[in-house]
Amino acid sequence: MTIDYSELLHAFRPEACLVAGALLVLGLDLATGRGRTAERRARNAALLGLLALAAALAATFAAAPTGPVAAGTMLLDPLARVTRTGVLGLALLVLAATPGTLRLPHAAEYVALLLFATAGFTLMAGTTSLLLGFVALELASVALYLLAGFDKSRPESAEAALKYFLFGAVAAAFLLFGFSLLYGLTGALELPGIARGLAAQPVSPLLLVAVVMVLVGFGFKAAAAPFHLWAPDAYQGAPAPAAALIASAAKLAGLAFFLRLLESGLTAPAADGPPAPWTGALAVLATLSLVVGNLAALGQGNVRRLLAYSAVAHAGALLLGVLVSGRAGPGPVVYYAVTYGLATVGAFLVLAVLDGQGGAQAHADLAGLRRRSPLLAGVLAACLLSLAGIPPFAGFLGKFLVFAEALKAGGPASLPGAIALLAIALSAVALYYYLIVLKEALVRAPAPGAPAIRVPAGAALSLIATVALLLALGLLPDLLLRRF
Amino acid sequence: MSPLQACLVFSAALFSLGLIAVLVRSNAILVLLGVELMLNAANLNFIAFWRYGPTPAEGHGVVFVVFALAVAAAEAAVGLALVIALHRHQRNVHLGDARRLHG
Amino acid sequence: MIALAAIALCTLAAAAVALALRDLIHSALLLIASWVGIAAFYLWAGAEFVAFAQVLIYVGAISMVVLFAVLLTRPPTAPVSPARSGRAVPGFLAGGAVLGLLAGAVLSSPLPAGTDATPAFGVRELGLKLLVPHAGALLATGALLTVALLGAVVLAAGRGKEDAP
Amino acid sequence: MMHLPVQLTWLIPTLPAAAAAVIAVVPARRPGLGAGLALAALAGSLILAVLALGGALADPATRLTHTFTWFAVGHGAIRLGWLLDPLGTLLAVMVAAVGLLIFTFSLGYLREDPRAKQFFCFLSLFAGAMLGLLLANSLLLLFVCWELVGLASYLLIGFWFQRPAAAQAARKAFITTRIGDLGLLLGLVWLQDATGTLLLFDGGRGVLEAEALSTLAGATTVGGLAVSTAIGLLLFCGAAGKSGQVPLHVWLPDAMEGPTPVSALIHAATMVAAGVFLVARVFPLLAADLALPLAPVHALSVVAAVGAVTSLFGAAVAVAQDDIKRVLAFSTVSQLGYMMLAAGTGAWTAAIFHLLTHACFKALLFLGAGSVIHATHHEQDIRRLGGLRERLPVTGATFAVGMMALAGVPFLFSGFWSKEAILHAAHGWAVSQLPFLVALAAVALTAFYMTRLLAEVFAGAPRGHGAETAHESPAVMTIPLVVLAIASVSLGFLGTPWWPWLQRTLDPTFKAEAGGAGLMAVSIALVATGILAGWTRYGRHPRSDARAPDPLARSVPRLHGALAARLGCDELYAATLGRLNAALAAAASALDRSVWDGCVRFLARLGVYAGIVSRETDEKALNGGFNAAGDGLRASGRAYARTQTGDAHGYVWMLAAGFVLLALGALLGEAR
Repeated sequence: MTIDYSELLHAFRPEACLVAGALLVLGLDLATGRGRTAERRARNAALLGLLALAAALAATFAAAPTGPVAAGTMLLDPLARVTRTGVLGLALLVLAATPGTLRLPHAAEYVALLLFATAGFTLMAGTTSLLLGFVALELASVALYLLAGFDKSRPESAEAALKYFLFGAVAAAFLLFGFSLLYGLTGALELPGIARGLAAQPVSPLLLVAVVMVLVGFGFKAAAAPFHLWAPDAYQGAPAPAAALIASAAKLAGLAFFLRLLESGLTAPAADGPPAPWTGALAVLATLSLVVGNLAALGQGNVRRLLAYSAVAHAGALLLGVLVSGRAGPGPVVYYAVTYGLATVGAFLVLAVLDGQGGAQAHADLAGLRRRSPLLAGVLAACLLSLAGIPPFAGFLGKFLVFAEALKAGGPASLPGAIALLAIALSAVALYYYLIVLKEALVRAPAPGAPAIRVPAGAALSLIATVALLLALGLLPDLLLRRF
Repeated sequence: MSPLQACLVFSAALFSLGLIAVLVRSNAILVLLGVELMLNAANLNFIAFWRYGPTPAEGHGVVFVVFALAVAAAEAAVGLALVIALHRHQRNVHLGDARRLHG
Repeated sequence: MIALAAIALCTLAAAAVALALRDLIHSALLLIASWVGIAAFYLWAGAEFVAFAQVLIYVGAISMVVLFAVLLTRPPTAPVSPARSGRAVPGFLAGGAVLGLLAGAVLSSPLPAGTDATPAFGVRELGLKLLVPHAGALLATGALLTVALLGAVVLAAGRGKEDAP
Repeated sequence: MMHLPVQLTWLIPTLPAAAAAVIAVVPARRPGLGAGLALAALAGSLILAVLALGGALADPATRLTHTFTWFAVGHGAIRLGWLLDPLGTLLAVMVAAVGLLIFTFSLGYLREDPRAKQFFCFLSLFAGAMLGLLLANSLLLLFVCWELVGLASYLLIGFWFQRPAAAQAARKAFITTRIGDLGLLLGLVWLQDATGTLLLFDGGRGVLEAEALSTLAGATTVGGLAVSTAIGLLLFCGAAGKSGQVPLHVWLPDAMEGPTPVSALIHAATMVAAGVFLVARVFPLLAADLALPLAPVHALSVVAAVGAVTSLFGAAVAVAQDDIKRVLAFSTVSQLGYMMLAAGTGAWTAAIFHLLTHACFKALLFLGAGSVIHATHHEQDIRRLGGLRERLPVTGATFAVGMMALAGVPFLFSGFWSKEAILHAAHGWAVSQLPFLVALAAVALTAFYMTRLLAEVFAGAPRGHGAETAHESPAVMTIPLVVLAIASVSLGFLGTPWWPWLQRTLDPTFKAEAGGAGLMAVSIALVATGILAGWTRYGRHPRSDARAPDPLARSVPRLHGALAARLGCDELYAATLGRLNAALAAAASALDRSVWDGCVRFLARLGVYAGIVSRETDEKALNGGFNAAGDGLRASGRAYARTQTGDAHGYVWMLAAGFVLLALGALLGEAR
């Protein structure tokens, strides 16, 4: 058995760009950084990082979907391509906003970690192997734990990182244990082999335990209740760009990975057999997330925690999308995740800019944002309205697609249909808490003496691009949907 | 109880032991070690399944354990670095004291 | 089977005592014993290379890091024992429930019988596997270790003059 | 004459919407620029709408549609489209024309407001969305515009957000209408599921065409209802919310907290009529169950009943209000009920006729009220006005025209003819005479309260400082009044029984009702009675003192008190839904104390939450403001958030417990 290394390189070209870029960033900083101002070093590192991301994006675009590669550990299909493009784009937006907003030492290391995390995301997007998937997941997670704790001057950052890490590590242990059981039951590590192995045996208790352990890992990545408890603390304590990445790209990549795992690994190939063993548990997670996320968000006076709880609620909708993706294909749920990621990135980047100028935690810190910076207020409004599902922003269509598929799957009386109805009813609640934030930003007068806010050029560009993408995807969803 | 089942019960016990450590101990370093035990338990499973499984020649279990060991090492390093970072701010490593973020 | 029972008992006992002790140094030493027990299990199962790696990584590297961390974070005064909190009972309940669930599932599921003969899987086969089907994972693991090293150094390093606010 | 190609329909709504986007980024220092842009864009839309109307009138029987694929998903595609038919284009012309007049009026009304730029931005957004709603050939596109209209209305009601009442009213309007919209959305999803499309007309495959209608009417669902009835009623929920039908009317009077031009444009002439338009638009769907004699209930009967109740309720409550805008607001509620009544009795053309005339004279009345308020330094209490006839001659004269049109003074005024059409339809309705009798009562009441309003405001002597120092408003405000007054007279002649041009245009199969002279005489007599009664009580001896009690309060104090309190409708909500909520909360706290703390607390919170949601519609939410309900909601959220203790052990414990419960559930589920 041999392997064609040129094919391997072809398959992993985006990751190669990212890793090479990360090493270059570190090397360049080591070689030339001494004696330069911290700001200059940060700008250089960010520029190089942007180049690496752009190269990876170009490589992703250039690669046509070709099917299984790298000895069957990767599958380059439309899902992988769209997800890779999505995570790279989201990382690009986050990194572009970094210079001028995040004033941290060790900027080169920060950029390198961001690139490594993105490499983990792109690997997760296409892997069909438990082994590669686990390593990629850990690569992304470890880099994110570190990014969350990167602000050494604030105790909150360290605490957030430690809690995130602890929860993540326990979830990873559960996931690994689940993987070991799946391996034991089927003797295979690649998803097609696992599916074949499972088709040949009845559903055993051990398989159910393994499936639930996999769902624990998924629930952690997606911040689904009751595995969401880390999210509010991590979102609040982490530096805003890191939180943006955790909430957007990490979620998209995790969605793609677990979607593939559940759909092509843990579902019997027979089309009209009994429902897959994960259906019930996933439905429970989706329902819990919708209720808990929306209710808890209502009580929040802190913008970031509010975004975290709303993330839990959105995780419920995402899980609902996964639940019906067998029938509808991955299009709607990936569209949802991409547009949700965009809106979240926009909201967190607004907070990141504010962090550079006095901080923004409580709702009241946003008071008078419209006067202090119309751009920030406008972007925040667009992103929150998209999260709330108000047309013409893309969030509306994401909700529409997922809920419509769920209702189509069996009418309002079926399980997905009932969850969709619940989600529709709760979206009215969601609107309320988003409007509370918007009221502060758009309507309240600023605190006396609050200065105008200067938005750094990179952040401004990135914010405008985010809103433009939200609008473009909302009005022309075919840009994304026809890739499937 | 077949030997394979014995191995699996052994690993289940180790996994639960690690989990209990995570849940009960308040020193962050011991909590991390509990997580390491949980990862070790999963590795025991891989080896046991490889030993008694249908396709030992493929060596999937062994390969996975090699990677899992590397992952565990990375997690340990990062976890301990985070514990030290927390120690810098609160001068101890009690998880119960890390409650700035809540609600 | 008897060897297995002995290994399991020693490992579990060492781990349990380690996690119950108050003194962290003693805990760390006992944990090393438990990791050695796991390595013994790998030897018993015929996975020599994995046993070797386990000793190298856990006994050689991780335990050192843990010891360092313990020394670095040790409180200046004598260790104060934290008061018994209300966590113990729910913690043991949850852990016991997980154990019961896992063991119950194991005992009630049909499992492949396998053979008594120890399978042969030498270092050469392992190397081939690593290089051929799992080359991608190998590269990713390299990146992961780089990340861990880089991040751990940045985060654990004390605040130099450039970190000062 | 040149006609607008249907492919270019999108220009009509897009022009104002684009203007809104441009105005948003124009610097605030140049308010004139924003206003000019808004006016120019709407004028452009008006011209295009007139061209479109010309095309639609040239051949009313064939509908011009333009359909395009928005995006494809899975095996299907979502298609949207535009539709140019007499119904949509006629209303589009009306919206653009009335909007243009109100934009002009706003130039004067908001001259001193520093945020005028924003105002025009929101108004333009509203106009764009409203035009899109009227011209959409897809219920999905209609829904999108419908929500945007609601958003613009929210922004405009709350425009003077410094006033707490305005902010509360805005939120109340948004949430109440959203309750209705929930029904609309469910109806749309069901419709899409049942027919596979949301296009109205699609060459035989649209939801309003014979094939889909017979499918929908043929299938039955719970309780023996035809699917078409169920969907139709769900759609009607949305219409009832937007058009302020009882019991979802509570938001409309409060919406008068917005600037008066907003009240005129949105809450009198256009947006609130969107519900009536929707009913007219999907009329074939609502009427599809008429062919089923055994159906337990016909959708149209519900529409007619709701409309009848609303028209009587609004008119009765308007009698006892003291705020000039509130009188007009309840009058709007009543007139909207009237239109629904017409649509429910099958005469949707009469409903649209009344919609058009009402838009003109109600906009006129609101702008007249705005002129009064502007001239008297924001005095809205009619007891402190009075004697404005001499001081505001133009406003007074045009207001009187509007009053007579609304009251239905015979022959010359448009309201008379459209009201006649509705009465005829209700009289001819075979199912029940009740709506007809209710409508007759409302006619008399309407004449009565409008006479009262006119007499209190314009007759007698000034009774307050504002009224004493009033001066006529500038020309930019009075000219729109005059134009609207002329329209209020002339529009009526488009639909007289002898020449029902409008009805025939809208519905080529329209047949004029026979034998109306007797009925007309009855209605004229009722109008005369109403005006006479109003005049004897309020006009002949005008009150001399602002604190003097209302004549009606002297003669029938209890009735007057009940009406002034809006018939206790809001209190009723508080007593029922609010008490339910209290019971749920009590149950929740009882459960809280029990052993199953964690799990049960969650369920109980859910119960409290359900109670709070229902309470959103009630009086407590009204007076204590939506803040009270909002605070209740947020308190339950905070209670939940307290489980987020910050303790990392607790988090991991939750993970373990979640795993155990999920796994046990999966095992038990599999064993079963």
